Amino acid sequence: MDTTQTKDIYTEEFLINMGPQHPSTHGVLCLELKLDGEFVKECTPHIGYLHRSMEKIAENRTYTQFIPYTDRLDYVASMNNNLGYVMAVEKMLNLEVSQRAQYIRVIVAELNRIASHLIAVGTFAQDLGAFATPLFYCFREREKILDIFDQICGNRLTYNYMRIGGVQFDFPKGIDEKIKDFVKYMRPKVDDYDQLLTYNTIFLSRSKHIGVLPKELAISYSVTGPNLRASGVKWDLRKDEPYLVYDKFEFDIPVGKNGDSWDRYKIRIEEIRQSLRIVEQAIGALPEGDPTVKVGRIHKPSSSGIYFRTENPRGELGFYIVGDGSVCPYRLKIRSPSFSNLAVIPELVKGLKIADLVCVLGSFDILMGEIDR
Amino acid sequence: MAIIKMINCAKNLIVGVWSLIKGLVVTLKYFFRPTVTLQYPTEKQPMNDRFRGLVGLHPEKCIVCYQCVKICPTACLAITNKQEDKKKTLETFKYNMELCCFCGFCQQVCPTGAITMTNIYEISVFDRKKFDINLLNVGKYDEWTHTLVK
Amino acid sequence: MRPDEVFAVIRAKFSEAKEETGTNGIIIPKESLLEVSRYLKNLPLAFDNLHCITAIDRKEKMELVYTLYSIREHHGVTLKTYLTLEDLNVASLSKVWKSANWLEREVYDLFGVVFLNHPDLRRILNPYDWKGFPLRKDYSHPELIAKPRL
Amino acid sequence: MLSILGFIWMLIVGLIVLGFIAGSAMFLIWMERKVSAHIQSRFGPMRVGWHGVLQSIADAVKLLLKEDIRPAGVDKLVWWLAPFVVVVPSVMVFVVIPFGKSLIVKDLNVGILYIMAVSSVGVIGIFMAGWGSNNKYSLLGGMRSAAQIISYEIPLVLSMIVVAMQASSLSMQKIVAAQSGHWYILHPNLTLAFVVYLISATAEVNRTPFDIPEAESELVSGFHTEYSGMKFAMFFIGEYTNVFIISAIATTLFWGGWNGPILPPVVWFLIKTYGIVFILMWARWTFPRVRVDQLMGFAWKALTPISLVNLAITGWLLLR
Repeated sequence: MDTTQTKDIYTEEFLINMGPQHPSTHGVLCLELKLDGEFVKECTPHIGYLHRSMEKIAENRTYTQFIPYTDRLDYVASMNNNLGYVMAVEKMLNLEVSQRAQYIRVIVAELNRIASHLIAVGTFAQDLGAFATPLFYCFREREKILDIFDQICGNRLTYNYMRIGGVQFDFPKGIDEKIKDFVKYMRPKVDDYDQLLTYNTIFLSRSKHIGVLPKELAISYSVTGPNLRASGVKWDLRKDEPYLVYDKFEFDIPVGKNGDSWDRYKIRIEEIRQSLRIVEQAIGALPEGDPTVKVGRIHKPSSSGIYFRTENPRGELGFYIVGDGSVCPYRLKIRSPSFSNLAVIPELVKGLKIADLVCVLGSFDILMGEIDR
Repeated sequence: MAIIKMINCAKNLIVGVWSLIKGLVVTLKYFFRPTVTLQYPTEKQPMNDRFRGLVGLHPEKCIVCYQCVKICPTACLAITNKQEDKKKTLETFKYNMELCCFCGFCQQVCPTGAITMTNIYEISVFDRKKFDINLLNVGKYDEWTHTLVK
Repeated sequence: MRPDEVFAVIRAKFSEAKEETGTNGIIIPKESLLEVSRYLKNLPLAFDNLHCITAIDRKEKMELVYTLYSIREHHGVTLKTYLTLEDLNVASLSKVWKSANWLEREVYDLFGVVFLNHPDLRRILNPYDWKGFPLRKDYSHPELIAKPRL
Repeated sequence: MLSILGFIWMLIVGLIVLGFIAGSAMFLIWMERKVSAHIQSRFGPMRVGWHGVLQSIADAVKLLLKEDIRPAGVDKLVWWLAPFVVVVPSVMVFVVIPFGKSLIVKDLNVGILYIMAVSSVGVIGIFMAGWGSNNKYSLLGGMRSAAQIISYEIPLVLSMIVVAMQASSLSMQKIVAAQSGHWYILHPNLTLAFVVYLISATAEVNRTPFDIPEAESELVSGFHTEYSGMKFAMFFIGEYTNVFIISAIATTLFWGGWNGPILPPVVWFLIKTYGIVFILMWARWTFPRVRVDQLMGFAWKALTPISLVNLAITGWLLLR
């Protein structure tokens, strides 16, 4: 420790534990900070407080039984987790999925992406001290999405909707009208966020040029999702390795310039707009058919290892599954996006102030549920 | 140079103040809009058909096929049966609600529709033992339903 | 580039690389892993993104799987290495790709594979004083609760 | 004889004001909760009394009955004294606030000077709380608060001096009387002074966007993290009394005080004050928080020069 000692008065760095109980660490993350006054000298994350040994659990569950567990990974984007998992298993089984099921999957995944980004935007504003108001606005809009999901699959947070080979339920009557109404309702709200936050001068001065993540560093740390795109890399699995029916829709990939906190925030706002576009197109082109499958089917895939990744709201969610021909996976590895995104933070926050640390952490939108698994 | 700097400074100031005013306008707009929340315990959201609350049972429909027990990811259901001249009948049906993750698999897999998901979701009690539920008991959910607002 | 073209390029440089039958995996002996990954990082293959590291306990040996992608060239490859259970040491790739740091820590934590020259090899998901490596097939813990009936 | 009567009158008004302080703090807490709730499309407190007006009383009773937790290792005297040091100065400022023509505890002839002197004692209480709590977050909060309040004192004082120059008096009643014709807010230079005053006063009472000593999302409520029960309530009362005071001073200095047609003076005074309180609350629930260095930079690089220039201009206008 660097101590300058003059007789008996001396200064020293100041060790502080930020978390596991802290309002802006987004869950049970512990950051061990070494501070010099307000400046962060060193930041060591300690994770694992929410470790539920998902990967070990998976080895003792059938392929179908593991679907509800994926809900609990990234619990604000359960649909996307379900989707990533069932698509990985389908890839192992070489299963064909009906067109209607694919469209339904796209619609619910994009709606959930909006819901997830709304939380990201709201909590980021909260971290910057815009106390509760943007958060409540975001939750108000998210509530509409949750209502839609509640009607579709019967739950508001842990949906358990996707099934291997399809989805559990077809859309109930009248839900497409409701989704169309939501798209109409949501567009002006995003403009409201722009007015309230995006170009607010205090917000700009707090988040511009804070925590700049250069392109090379982002790729080297395997940062994915909106955080990577904010650094100026045009990379989106929905475009670059299209799965489901994403290649049939028209949408743009928003790309940032500087890779600072503001860019990461702005990318999310833009992605909400793009997701609304996708939902609108998909609901218009929804084909007829039967998307449902029976839940009781036993799958016994065998593979020496298959890796499948999807574009989650927080980045690329990958499942590496090894099957030995029994009803349970032999090994299931979850590559969670937030895990890699968090790994870069200690490098970014060196020399910033505590307030900036909170800003950077908020802009990365990490979620402990999928980091600790 | 200094003049340009000053003009820029003033411009930034005006743009900044204008952006703050825009934010204030947004919040004032919602100040006069009607509220969107519910007064929870007295007002409640209507539940829809697919809602997954506590597990319910129609014992007369059960054919003791054990499918629900097999599919349950958390092993919260347990059945025992009686063998009476080649016909199985239900003896006990235990439901450990503490483990239940409300995934709805048991309802979806049931061939006769004996298992249902009820609308009960306010499920806090002071005693853990109350989470061990005998599904054959008729008054099993009185703990949670007697306070419900109809 | 297609996976077979990627393999051809690697094969031309490293004769010890073998293609795994049925998958796109490339098996590399653990001694040349660091060298191969340094080569892969740069042009012409430009695998700039180490996406995922995982281990699989094959009971008699440990399989390490590195999933690499190239954002620049839009292709991917899977590297595999086999370790014997007696000698669970392998060179760390954290100097090549920074993402390897935490991913290797995770593999160490759950499987006990020691990565040589790793800057900070501590447990990451389990508590720092945890005993044993939970994802190995022979791991057992007294507090593990009953599995569901399959 | 006359002086005894005057003293009794002062006592009565003082008691009224003291009752008013408690009432107004509670009302302000309720008002803040309602304003924030409606801005955020919620209801806010609805259960205790009509639209929850009695909610603050219920909360006060709850806080009174709560266990007073003292964390280990606190500096006992400093920790214990801090809430009182925060509350007492803000109560003392009420002495010179004119609610009506004769509804003032004591019209000191150095009114403004008295306000400036007394109100800045509060920062010592906040710093004591931060220091005494034996908590690193609280210490950071206390440090920030000391730096912030001392910096914002300067533009605050400079903008108040402008009013004193215009009215050529330091007495609050005389300032109000000087505005009986036209309120000072109508003068452009005093409008500028009002804006500077409002910004620095917001910083002075640690409200968003300048709430860095509390900084919920960074420092976990900063200096009052470790306080519970009635001590916490004291901080709360102190904070809301301060909010009322800065609005009341703004009303007195810039908006003509209790002057106004038809309605009685007290009503006019309260309407104006609560109007300014509403603006403060509105801003609080809209803006993000600024960072500590931006905050200091804003005080020294923007507000202080502006108020100095304003002071010079006012002097020139008066001597012209």
